[in-house]
Amino acid sequence: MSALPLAGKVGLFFVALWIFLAIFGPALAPHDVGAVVSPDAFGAFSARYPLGTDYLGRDMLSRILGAARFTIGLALVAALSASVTGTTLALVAATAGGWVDEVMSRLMDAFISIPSKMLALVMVAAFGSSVPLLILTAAMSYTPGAYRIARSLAVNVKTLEYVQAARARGERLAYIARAEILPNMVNPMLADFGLRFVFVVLLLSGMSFLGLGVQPPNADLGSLVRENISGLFEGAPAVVMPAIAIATLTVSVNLLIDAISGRSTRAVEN
Amino acid sequence: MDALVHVEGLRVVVRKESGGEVPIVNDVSFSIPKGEVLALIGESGSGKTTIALALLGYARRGCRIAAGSIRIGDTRVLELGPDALYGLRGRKVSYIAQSAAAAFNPMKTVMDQVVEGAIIHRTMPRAAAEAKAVGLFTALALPDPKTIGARYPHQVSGGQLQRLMAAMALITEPELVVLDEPTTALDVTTQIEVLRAFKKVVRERGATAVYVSHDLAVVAQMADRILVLSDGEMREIGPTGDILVRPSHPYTRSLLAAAAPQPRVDDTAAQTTPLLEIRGLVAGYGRVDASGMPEKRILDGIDLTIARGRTVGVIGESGCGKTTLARVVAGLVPAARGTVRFDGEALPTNLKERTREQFRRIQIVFQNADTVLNPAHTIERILARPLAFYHGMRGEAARKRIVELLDLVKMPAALAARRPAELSGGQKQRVNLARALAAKPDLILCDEVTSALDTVVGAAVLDLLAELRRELGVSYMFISHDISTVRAVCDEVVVLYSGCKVDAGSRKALAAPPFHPYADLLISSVPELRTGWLDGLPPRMAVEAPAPGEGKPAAGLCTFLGRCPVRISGICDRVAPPRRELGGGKEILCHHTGDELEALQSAQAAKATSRQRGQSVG
Amino acid sequence: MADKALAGRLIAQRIGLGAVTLLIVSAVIFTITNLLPGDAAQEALGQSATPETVAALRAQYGLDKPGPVRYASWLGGLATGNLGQSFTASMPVADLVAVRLPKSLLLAAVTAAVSVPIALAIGILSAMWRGGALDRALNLITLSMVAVPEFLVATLAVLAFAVKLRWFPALSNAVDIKDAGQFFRTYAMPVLTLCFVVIAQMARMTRAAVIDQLGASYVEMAVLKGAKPARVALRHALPNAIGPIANAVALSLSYLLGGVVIVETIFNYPGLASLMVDAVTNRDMPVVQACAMVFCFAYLLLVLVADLVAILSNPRLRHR
Amino acid sequence: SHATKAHAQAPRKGGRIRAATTSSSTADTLDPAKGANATDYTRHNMLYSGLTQLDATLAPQPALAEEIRNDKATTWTFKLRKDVKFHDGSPLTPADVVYSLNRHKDAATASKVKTVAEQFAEVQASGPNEVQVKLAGPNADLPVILAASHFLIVKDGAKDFGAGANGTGPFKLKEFKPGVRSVMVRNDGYWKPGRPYLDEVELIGIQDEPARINALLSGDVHMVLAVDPRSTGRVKSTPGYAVLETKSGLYTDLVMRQDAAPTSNPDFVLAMKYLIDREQAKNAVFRGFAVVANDQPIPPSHRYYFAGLPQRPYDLDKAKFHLQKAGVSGSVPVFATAAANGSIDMAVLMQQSAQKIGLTLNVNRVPADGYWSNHWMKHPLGFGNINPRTSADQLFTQFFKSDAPWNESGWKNEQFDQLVLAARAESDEAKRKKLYGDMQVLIHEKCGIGIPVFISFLDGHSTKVKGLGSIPVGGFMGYMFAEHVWLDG
Ligand SMILES: Nc1ncnc2c1ncn2[C@@H]1O[C@H](COP(=O)(O)OP(=O)(O)OP(=O)(O)O)[C@@H](O)[C@H]1O
Ligand SMILES: Nc1ncnc2c1ncn2[C@@H]1O[C@H](COP(=O)(O)OP(=O)(O)OP(=O)(O)O)[C@@H](O)[C@H]1O
Ligand SMILES: [Mg+2]
Ligand SMILES: [Mg+2]
Repeated sequence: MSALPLAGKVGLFFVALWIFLAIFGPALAPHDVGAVVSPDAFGAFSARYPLGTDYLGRDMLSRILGAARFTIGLALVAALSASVTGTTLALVAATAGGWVDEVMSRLMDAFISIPSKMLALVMVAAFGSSVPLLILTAAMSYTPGAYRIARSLAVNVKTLEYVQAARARGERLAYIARAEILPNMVNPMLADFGLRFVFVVLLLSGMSFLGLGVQPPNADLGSLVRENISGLFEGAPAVVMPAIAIATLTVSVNLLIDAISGRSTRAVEN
Repeated sequence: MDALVHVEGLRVVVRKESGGEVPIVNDVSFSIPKGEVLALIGESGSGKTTIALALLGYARRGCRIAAGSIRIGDTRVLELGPDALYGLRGRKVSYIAQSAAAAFNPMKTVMDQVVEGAIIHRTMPRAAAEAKAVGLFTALALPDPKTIGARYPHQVSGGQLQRLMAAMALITEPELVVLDEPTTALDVTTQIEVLRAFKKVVRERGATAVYVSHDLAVVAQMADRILVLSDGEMREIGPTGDILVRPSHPYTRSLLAAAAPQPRVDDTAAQTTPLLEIRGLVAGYGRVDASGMPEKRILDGIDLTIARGRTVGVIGESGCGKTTLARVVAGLVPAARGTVRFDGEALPTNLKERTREQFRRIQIVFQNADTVLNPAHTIERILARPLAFYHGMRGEAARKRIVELLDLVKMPAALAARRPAELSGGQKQRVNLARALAAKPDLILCDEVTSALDTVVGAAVLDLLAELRRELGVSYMFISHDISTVRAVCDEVVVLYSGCKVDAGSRKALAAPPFHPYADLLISSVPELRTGWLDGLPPRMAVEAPAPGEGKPAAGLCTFLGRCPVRISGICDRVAPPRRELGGGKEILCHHTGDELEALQSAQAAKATSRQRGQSVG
Repeated sequence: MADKALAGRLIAQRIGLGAVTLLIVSAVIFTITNLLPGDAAQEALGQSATPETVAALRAQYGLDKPGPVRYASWLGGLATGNLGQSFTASMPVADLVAVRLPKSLLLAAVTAAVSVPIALAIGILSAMWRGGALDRALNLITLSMVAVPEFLVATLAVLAFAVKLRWFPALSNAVDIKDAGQFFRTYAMPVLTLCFVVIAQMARMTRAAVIDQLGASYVEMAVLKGAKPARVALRHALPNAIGPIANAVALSLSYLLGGVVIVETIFNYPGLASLMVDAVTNRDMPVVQACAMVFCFAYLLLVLVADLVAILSNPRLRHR
Repeated sequence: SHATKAHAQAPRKGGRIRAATTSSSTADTLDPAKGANATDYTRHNMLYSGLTQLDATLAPQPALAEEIRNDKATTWTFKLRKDVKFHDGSPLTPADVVYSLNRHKDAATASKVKTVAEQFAEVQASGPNEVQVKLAGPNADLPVILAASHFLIVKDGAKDFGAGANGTGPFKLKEFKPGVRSVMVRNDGYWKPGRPYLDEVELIGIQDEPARINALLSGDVHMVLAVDPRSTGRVKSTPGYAVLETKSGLYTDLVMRQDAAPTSNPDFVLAMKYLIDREQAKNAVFRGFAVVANDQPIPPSHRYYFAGLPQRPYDLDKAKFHLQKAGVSGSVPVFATAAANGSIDMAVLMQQSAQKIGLTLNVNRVPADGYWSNHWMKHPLGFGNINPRTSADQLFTQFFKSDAPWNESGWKNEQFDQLVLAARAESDEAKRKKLYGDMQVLIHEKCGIGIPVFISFLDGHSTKVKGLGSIPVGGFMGYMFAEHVWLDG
């Protein structure tokens, strides 16, 4: 880690900070997330309410601390599963080739064209609203994108001669995919994961808005911004703070990823 | 003194992962008078390319020019700022890279890239530059010089690319030209033409040049003076003649000693039970039609047998199908027709049906070492895999074995931790070989194993192969375009020309006529280790290899027809050539009888030798 | 010409596959929508629904028939180019789409015209100076741009440019646009918002693709010819990176048709995305189907174009 | 006789205004019978006129019917105004009225008021310009009921409303793009002399509240519906803009099904009712733009409001007592949705109070999408949202009577049913008021409905818009602003 560039260090710091907050946040929260503690909505920064109060007069600090856990937990799992599933399927498609590839690619194309709102609604309708479901839906709506990118990478790598060498050695497809192809596409996929993470974080609020996932009084960071949006005009911390929270979280995650993959690419280059 | 190039105490280092720096070129000093050609020779990995690049004030990623001074004319290269460097590169000094194929941008026409230097440095308007380029093309004996510029790199043969690169380097009339192994990747017949062309332009333009190579014979033709390197250190420097005749440094002597390869075959070990039997093989690439014939047919009716413990050489120019043949045996390319039998039983031509044992027993050493090693893996991991895969060898045992393997191919164990990109071309090639050896195979398909290596290491590798053969009875298919090596290691030799077996016979048969006309061309193209050999050669008629994609003659006819110096019009271009048995297991595919050919070829040989005697006096 | 033939083959093949994909999509959408609780009749009557009124309305919409039958008849209609009749808006689906589609396309086109060049510029610049200060700055900027929720960007933009400065209208219904100036004022903010969303991905992909090429040895050769970084990047690396870049662009742009609900609602822009969302809410299945088809088609088209660009830009593939 | 307080300066003719409601989708319709939301009501009131019209006190005023007679509140005769012309120039005839009233009974019309129309036993022309309506039973409120926008009068035989609208209203249809906008121009032949004042009205829907406010404050629109209480400060503080509060009978209520555990237990119901902190709901959720309610649906502003009913307090001890009496413990799910204005916040507030007496309320936020068909009245504990009904009778008949189609809590009470019928037949105001009072008490005490507050309608408008007032049916002057307002120069 010492070799991390500055940007990477900054990223690492914030990521660590957020993970810490996600774990211990609720314990540190001065108030209950649902408790209306102040008569006035959109209270400004104050000694009693460091991050002001929200549209109902609830303590913003406590709400953000509560939201961090959901946002990070959900987005991380969802984005990860999207990228992992996408990559795995892509590897299968690329290595197997032929009709397997065809069928999978067509299905993914079809998948991309299904409106995520509809997906979400069906999910809620079919299985009721729950956190695992939220993750599943988010993951499902981002898997095809990951798949497409991963597949194009994999197909390129597959044609390279060291893969031929592995085949001539009699290696199984599984090994070729895992050991020969994957390592040479992991960096771009990491970068892609970074962006997906951002998108999922933002998607969550939309989903909760539809009534899928995090249930009141809890909320994810995006929903905090959304539910307090009318405080924007008086520049209420209730809107600004969660927005900043999202920014620091997502940006730092990407900085960290860039730094890490940057390091390994440099290692490969020279 | 009036030397054009002055290099003092040059030192280049590479940064380690761990942080420290190690020198790859150390305290190198030399100077080149105007109009002279200095050759850098030395084993692979000795720092030749590094020095060459340093002359342009350039160091590869991860490398750094740590100390020393380089003066070209009155420019102090290492003291130039970025902008000044842009001005220097391609203007004062220009570079001809080791592999032309990789050095051309696949997306742009050849002409664009040839004149680019002139455009960048505004030495002349584009139109003028193009005119000049066409002039250079002619001077470099390129086919249809007027139009070749409009082609894309992939539409031009390797040898032609190499010459186009020369044109690219000369377009700005630089004071110094740096040629980095410009012919290593070429086969002899093409190499000759390229060397001729280079020599001609260098002479006419009185250019000053640095010629990097590990092939003494080639250097002997090109250089006025030679600088011998090993491990990034200067060993000696002197006029070509002296170095070749009375080398002072032991390393140089070893180089020379290895230059003319000794025979490494003792027929005692030879058995005759066939290990690999190929019959009537037809194979190729692209879509297969209803009858199972590939769109792009490469190999046509190949018969070939490799007996246990024997080595069969496959020679032929670039693109004739050598690698394809190996790939068929390895199962990477399906056979459209014919059979491949291994150790008595038929070998499934598609990978899925082969047993792991079959995989283990047949190993292929791929040609392009730099693309065949996974850039993401360390050397250790690359070598560990076959050990684990075939022999279930892991942990300490595996690590010990890996060190052994590296040692076998004359590489320091320290390199095990590096990734392929951190190795020189030759080093990669040896890792590539070591990986095959790890499997303890019965048959090794060696595709140009030594062509990227210098004579010393090359010789060492050949010894290794011979040793394995002696002790373990390993058999080889030895693919190469370097006949001298093939002569040295093979019991039998097969000559391919555009996918057809045109000549086959024992090693001895390859020593004296009669040959198939193409084989003859090949053999007489091998550079000899003495100055002036190149100039002594009789000027040949159209020996130009057709660029990829250019039409073969009608099916059935002799494929060599277009280039054959002894073709009989009326027969060769009408009737398919017969396959003639000439006794002693020798066979050729030609209309000429053995005697006719013998007559023709011995006469010609006589002429050549006499002329050269007359020349190389004094 | 070899490339024409090649492109032709590809297109033909893709059209076939595209048809299949569209079929899959329609089937999936149809089944999904049948899973959705409630139907057009219930939604239309809302709070005031009673069993009999619902039943009557169902009969009227033909929802009383079993699913497969409806799907079959829908397909039949599609075959004859008839998208069917909207339940809620008592008019042909084709008409509804005809009103919205051009608007959506226009918005997408304008956004693309603005965002793609910017993204490419950013990507190439940061690739040229990779690891440098500029690279880091651009990276940070693009990241922060995606990191802000879309609706926040939009609302802020309106607040600043419409309410405070009064430069642009807060709404972009894009009805009766007369002159260029008005056109600009109408599209400025929606396009701005969308750029925030799409630029980052394209820029990063471009950067990656170009850097990938900068490692190639012909690039080293160009450097040794004395080419300056700009020339190296633009004349040598970029042409070789076109393929992947085109794909990234295609992916991002495909978002501009279906994914812009938020922008359409906040700016009151009458596009397809919001049409579809409404349709889902009202369970107006013919409309949902039609929109899904359009989006899928657009997506496939973009991908096809991307692949064509990749092929035609590459001489190796062009003349075999 | 008008709804408008601000009648000081003389109205000015001419001008075009743009008004934004909360929604606009392909479901937008020109058929009054199908009217589903504020946007439809507003549009319909511009294009059509009804037999009657409501004033600020929700008292019915004659409109197309210039004279209304009734016999025991069962047989009603409407004398039609003469020389009223439809937009296409054809005169208004009894046939049009008969058709307009009868079509609601036909299921194919998919009328929102089918259930109300069921009571029209017979509708027929009883003279050159007279229409007679015979009711299945007495109903003194018929004139009020007929003022609802669904009962607006359309042309005889009108079926296809996709093509256009032919009404007798103050404005003619110029452009109608579902989900985009509708534009109406002044109908010079309007039967009210001098009305309307405006030349043209453009009606659009903006879902997103902040966007709506921004549109107003950036001058894009002159009026917006449904201002979020939290945005009022911002609007008021911007010079040239004002907020108009309309106190109304709109309420979001806690529905406790009487046919499911645990909500069927009267003590649990009481516990819940005591658990509602109405003041907090009023202040925190609605920022004061609401009136504390008392678990019965008649708002204080209504003429039948029974003031004598003691206010139920927020009383945790009583709540706890009843909860224990009901023997309910552990956790109970409560369903809330964005579709029911404020329900999610109220649910969260109740959750907080419940914690204090050791009851866990699990708030389930469910999609607004499809709420009414999939969740409303389908869970033991959930929320509903009831728009103001013009007549108390209608309200009780549709939502509280045992056989009410939308008896939210599934509450069955004989005494109440009889009271409803009695009141309906009673034409003596005083007696009637008494009967309605008794019903309010019954609901307050026994019904499975908790009504925390009555929510005010909040309109935002440019101060250039004059003549605005309140008609507590809804915002935008009960969706009838168009014929009342004018633009100040
Ligand atoms: N980028 C790099 N990073 C680290 N080490 C390098 C790098 N490039 C080359 N080397 C090392 O520097 C040494 C000299 O490399 P160089 O390419 O100059 O050898 P060479 O004489 O050109 O060999 P060859 O004949 O195989 O081309 C080799 O040992 C190689 O491993
Ligand atoms: N994957 C492929 N698809 C299509 N054509 C190919 C492929 N690989 C090789 N070829 C063509 O097949 C012919 C023979 O190729 P091959 O590599 O066997 O030649 P070679 O004898 O090994 O030449 P070299 O000495 O340069 O390695 C060449 O013309 C080449 O262009
Ligand atoms: Mg080299
Ligand atoms: Mg080869």
